[in-house]
Amino acid sequence: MSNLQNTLNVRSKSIPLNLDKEKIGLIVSLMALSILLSILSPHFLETYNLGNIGRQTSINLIIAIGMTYVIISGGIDLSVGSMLAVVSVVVASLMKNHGLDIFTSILVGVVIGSFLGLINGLIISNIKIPPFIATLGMMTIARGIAFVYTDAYPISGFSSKFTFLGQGSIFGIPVPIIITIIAVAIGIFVLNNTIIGNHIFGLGNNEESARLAGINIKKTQLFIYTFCGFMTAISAVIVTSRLDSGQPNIGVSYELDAIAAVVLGGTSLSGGKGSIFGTVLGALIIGVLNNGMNLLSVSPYFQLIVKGLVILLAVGLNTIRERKN
Amino acid sequence: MSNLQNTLNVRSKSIPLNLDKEKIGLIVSLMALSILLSILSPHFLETYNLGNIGRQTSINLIIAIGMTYVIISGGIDLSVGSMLAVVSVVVASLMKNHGLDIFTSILVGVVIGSFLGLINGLIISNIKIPPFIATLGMMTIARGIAFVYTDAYPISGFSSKFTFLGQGSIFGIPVPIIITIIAVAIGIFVLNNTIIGNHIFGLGNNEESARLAGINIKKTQLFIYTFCGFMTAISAVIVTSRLDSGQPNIGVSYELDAIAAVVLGGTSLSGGKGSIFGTVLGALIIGVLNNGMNLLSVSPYFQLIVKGLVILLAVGLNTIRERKN
Amino acid sequence: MKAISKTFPGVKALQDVDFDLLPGEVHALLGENGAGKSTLVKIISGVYQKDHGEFVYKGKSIHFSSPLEAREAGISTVYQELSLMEHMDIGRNIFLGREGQNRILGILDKKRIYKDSMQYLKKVKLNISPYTLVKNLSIAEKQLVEIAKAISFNAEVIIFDEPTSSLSEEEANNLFILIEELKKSGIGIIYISHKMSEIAKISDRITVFRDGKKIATKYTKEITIDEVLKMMVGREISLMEKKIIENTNGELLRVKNLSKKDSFQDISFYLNKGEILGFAGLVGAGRTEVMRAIYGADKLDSGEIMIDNKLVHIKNPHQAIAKGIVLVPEDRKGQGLFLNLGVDKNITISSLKDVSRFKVVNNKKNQDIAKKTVEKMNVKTPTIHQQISLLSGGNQQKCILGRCILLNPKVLIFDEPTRGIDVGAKSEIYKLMFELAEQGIGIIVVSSELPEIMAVSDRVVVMHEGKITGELKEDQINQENIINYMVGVTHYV
Amino acid sequence: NSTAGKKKDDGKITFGVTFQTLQHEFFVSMKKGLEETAKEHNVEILFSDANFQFDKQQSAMEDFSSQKVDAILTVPVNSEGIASSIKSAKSKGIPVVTLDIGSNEEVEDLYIASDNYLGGKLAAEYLTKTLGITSGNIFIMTAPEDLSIRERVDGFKEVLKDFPNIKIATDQHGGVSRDKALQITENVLQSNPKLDIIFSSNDEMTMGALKAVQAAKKEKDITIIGYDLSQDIAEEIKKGSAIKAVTAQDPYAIGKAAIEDALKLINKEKLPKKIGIDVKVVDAKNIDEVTN
Ligand SMILES: Nc1ncnc2c1ncn2[C@@H]1O[C@H](COP(=O)(O)OP(=O)(O)OP(=O)(O)O)[C@@H](O)[C@H]1O
Ligand SMILES: Nc1ncnc2c1ncn2[C@@H]1O[C@H](COP(=O)(O)OP(=O)(O)OP(=O)(O)O)[C@@H](O)[C@H]1O
Ligand SMILES: [Mg+2]
Ligand SMILES: [Mg+2]
Repeated sequence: MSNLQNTLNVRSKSIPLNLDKEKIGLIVSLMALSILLSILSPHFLETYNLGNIGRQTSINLIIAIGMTYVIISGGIDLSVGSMLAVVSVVVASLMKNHGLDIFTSILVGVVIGSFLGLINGLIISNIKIPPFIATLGMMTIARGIAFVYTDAYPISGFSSKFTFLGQGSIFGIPVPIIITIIAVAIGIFVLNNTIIGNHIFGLGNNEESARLAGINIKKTQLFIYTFCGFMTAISAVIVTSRLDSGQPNIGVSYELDAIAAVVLGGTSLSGGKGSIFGTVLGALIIGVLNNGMNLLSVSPYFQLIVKGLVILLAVGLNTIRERKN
Repeated sequence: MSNLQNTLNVRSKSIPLNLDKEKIGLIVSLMALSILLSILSPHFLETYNLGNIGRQTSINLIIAIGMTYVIISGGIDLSVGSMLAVVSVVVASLMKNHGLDIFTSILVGVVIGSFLGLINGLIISNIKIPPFIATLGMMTIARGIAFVYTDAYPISGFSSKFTFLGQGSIFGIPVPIIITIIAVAIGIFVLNNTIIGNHIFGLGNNEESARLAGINIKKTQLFIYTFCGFMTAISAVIVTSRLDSGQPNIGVSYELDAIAAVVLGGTSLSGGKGSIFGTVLGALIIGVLNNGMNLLSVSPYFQLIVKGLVILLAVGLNTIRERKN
Repeated sequence: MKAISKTFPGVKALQDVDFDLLPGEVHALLGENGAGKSTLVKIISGVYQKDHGEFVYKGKSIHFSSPLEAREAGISTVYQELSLMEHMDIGRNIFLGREGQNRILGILDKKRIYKDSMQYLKKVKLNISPYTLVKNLSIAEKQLVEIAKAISFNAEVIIFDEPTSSLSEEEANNLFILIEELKKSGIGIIYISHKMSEIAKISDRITVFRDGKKIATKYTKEITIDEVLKMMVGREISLMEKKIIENTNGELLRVKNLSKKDSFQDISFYLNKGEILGFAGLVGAGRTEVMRAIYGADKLDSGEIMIDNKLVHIKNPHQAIAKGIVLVPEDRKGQGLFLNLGVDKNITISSLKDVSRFKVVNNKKNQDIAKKTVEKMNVKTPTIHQQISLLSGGNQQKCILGRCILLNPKVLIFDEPTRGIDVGAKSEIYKLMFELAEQGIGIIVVSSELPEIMAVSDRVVVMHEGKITGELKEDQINQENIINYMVGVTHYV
Repeated sequence: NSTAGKKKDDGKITFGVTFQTLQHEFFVSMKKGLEETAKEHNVEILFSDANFQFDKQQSAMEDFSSQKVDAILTVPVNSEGIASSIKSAKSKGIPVVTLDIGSNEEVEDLYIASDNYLGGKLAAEYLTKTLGITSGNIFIMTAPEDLSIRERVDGFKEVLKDFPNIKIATDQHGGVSRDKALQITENVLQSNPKLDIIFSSNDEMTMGALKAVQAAKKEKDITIIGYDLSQDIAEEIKKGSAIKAVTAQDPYAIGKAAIEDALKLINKEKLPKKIGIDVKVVDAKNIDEVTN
């Protein structure tokens, strides 16, 4: 390889955005979709609607960041929706029924979300139950906890300071979008610039080689699932604030949306490779698609069909392209 | 004559009663659970209640038979619940709106179920989309189809001949139980006594070895997913008959129950080993647990927690035991 | 190391082996496949634990319970099998697991990682950006990355287990220069290779293994290659003589101009009935890929395959089997076995059709066939239902052979048929090959063991870097000729 | 004060209750009505949550039959599938009462519910008559797979027929839950900038719609009429938010009536086949008296 190539190589690859063919494909799809929608609906490109897309995507995207870590490591987390519900009702009840201040309530909620994730990690790394089953168990249990805790009543009506997190704007940018940008930045940074991030990739590539290389597998798994719980908790705070209500039945099937975003973004379900940037694109495609279909008043039942086809199409094209190389 | 031999053979050896330690563990759990429940509730052991357990378990178990094939082959099928809904509304509409006779309607329904499964198989074997994503797509699409087809209205009220399938009894044995027994027998026979059954195990053990051993991977995968669709369709007919109604929103999260039964029964999610007999035990444990919690009037929210814990406990004990060997 | 022993299920990999290494020395390990070289090395590097014996390191008796411990004690290893993370870049691979655990917040020092990696890559003369993903590298490049990784530990002992098996001559020479440098800085080196010329060039001492036992340790200068070879092979390869088949009854298989990009080009050869055709070549010469392509396991770019003088098109192994071609794959575990299944199912899975009616298997007949095969192949197993993963390698290999023979092949291709198999089993497998040849089956044997090739072949084709460099018959078949072709020298025949 | 039902050997009367869901405030209130009234009458209740799964409900009813409960009270997952379960329970001699949603074959012994169609009409009449809004663009948020919701929407649209100046801008599935409704309303507001009215057919969707309207700062421009009262909605009506009125059912009253009438039923008292529980429109004027 020539020197020039070397330098180019170094330059292009050191940026985490790593614009490989796959990502370019996704960006093109996203743009094509957007152009189509802006032709079909005059409202699509309005600033306010872009804010809508951002707000609506943020909840899925923040969860999907944690899910990206999980999937890169070769695992899966089905429990995010239920964990989200637990955090939602706990934060709501602390503020509303126990009179705690906003900050402490959120803090406790985030700690609880991370703790539930930690338990996932413990079950997976210590008892060695496969992630699918471990988090399936947690999915059921956490949902039960959310209902038992609230006796199925939503807990609503918070101070405007709290609802600002989900509904407010700073310099015209909706707060959920700002939080999402921070979460994405953290997600990218930790995955690409820290030791643990490096170990997550190693673990997902080959658990046995990772062990030979001296990586602490247990610690890494604990981190991954705790992080996923943490991100889910952040998302839960935003949902709770947006709805102005802590809801025990929120989050059902959120895991599927998150997984879809991650996989659309080019992260392989068999682990070892993937990127947060891809997940951002994946979540945006899903978000734009949902928004667009609402704008166009597509029947909700038909929306299901379109959504399924888009997932198959995107992943299918990707698979075919990969096989050709 | 060789037929006779075959039959004898089936009886003597290949019957799954291959009672390894794992199965014995499951049988003991099932019995312990039953004894506990019969002490706690005087109604548990009554014939009628046993019939209830059978009827209630049948729907999950029949799907779980197909799911066992899928999981042994190293795959997963998330779309069973949605496929069930499509078959349910198609059968209902053929009888009710198009005036077809029962037999033809059921036949068409079963063909459609198998066809949806075949599509899963085609996507997985030809486009090589991982089963999780392929069937996730199908899950969304088929649900959409069920809603679009019926415009979300349930279709109800069939002839008593049809409802006999789900509600009737022959010699005091509920018809769904009889159908389930036949399905289990077929499931065991095909898996243990046919070429394709052997190939399924081979595929699940090592796809590359299987290919080099001359196994037609594509054909095998097509069979597996079609078979899963077929079993789901049978289950759909029973549900439709039991409810006397074709319902577009039935079957949500059935895939999780089926997977739980299969995994509880000792079939490994990583493929290559497992048995229908284990799945029967797994489904029965779930069925007995649900029935028992109803009888004991455990709070519905708390039931979720118990169910999650039981899954974790059963799989966890298994994993720990396996690691010790 | 004193009196080291190690037993695996069915194999005595090492028996009472003594071994020592001095600082600044290159100590070569020699021996046939399965002699126990890698096992010894893996005990030293903490991957395996010894059964018996004593391990003294820097004057102290020591025991490593993990590779990590060995590495921290200053022993670094290039394993025979590559262990890189395919989807990660070179720099991250080199520093995986020791990115600098003490840094605050655990932030990666990327600058250091890539700068240092660049340095190590330079040392192995690999001029590639450390940001390149490993999956985009060729096998040789991957091997060089493994070597760069091994030297990056600043170890006192470095072990190379067949580091040049997939390197070109130039790349190998670079490695030798590097080894010379390491030696000068006082590092002790254990070097395993099957290539005599290398050993003669770089080693100070040689230890020869045979069947898990140490034969001798000698100074390289005081011994000739011929003497070493004698020690390695040792025993007379007293195999049953193959009966010469009078008339080989004409041609069975002919391939013309087979090519596959980046793997092999213009491969043409033929195979007669009852003939055993050896395929020799260095590891990576492309023999396996040729055979896989003929078998339909990989796609061909161009070329023709003829069976019984008829052109055939084979798209997958299923069709190959139907046409009478059967392959015994080289990677037993990865491509041959069904580890969770029993001996019986492993044997019969390809030929269930023969005992089936309407796709329903007559399980009794099937068991009988499995039982007969087990007897015929002399597989040592308690019952035919025994899970195959519990059998020794040789017995596993016999099961796969049994499976292939049940398919009644016309052409049987063995790829490394005796890899990791003990001596007794080896000669049984040779015996079987001869029997099959006598029945008129055409056999191709791909092997990296020269003695094996020489012992069984009627004719030998030699490959080098994806091309056929020569063909040897009858009395032309000798070590010198084969080695010459193997390294790419083309002679007049 | 009534010991009328005493007849079993153990002296305790047991009812089995199956809900289509207990993950919804409306039914939780109904459950409260059932529990508190049952306590008064010394009746034991076994609860089951079908979580919208038809066969789960069927299983629960079968299990109640096994336990020989004195009556089964059920909120059907929907009116179509329930008939076979009711027939099967009745064949074992157990009376069945349906709550909120009836069986389409009318096989139950007693049906206690509020009239959804009427409720929809009342909501529309409040909009057009009380508020006097007779023109504008309306977004109707529905969920057609749910029969009672469909009846509400049908009733509402029936009244709108007389007001051609009220144009249905869009008629969309609200996703049933608050978060989905919020998202959908945000998008609908986007594609219909001149929206004036929203009719939402259940309480959670009403709250979701409100949050979207608030976020879009259109609280002054849009009138929301909802169906079903919840604590959250009561707060909003009191506050004078965009939710001007909702048709309120009284789930607690349904629960209370269910226990009382079921006791009458097993004592073989004569009862009509259907008992209607009042629905009424609740707005800022009468909200305090309703919630107390
Ligand atoms: N993990 C294992 N389990 C069982 N048997 C093993 C294992 N590893 C090695 N063996 C066996 O031990 C013997 C010695 O193997 P080893 O890998 O040390 O040979 P080697 O001299 O390195 O051969 P090669 O030249 O092929 O690398 C062989 O018979 C092999 O099959
Ligand atoms: N897994 C792989 N990935 C990429 N390249 C490979 C791989 N395996 C082999 N190759 C390359 O393909 C070429 C031929 O390898 P092949 O395995 O066919 O050689 P061989 O002569 O059979 O050697 P061996 O003794 O290792 O079987 C070599 O250049 C090698 O580097
Ligand atoms: Mg070796
Ligand atoms: Mg090879």
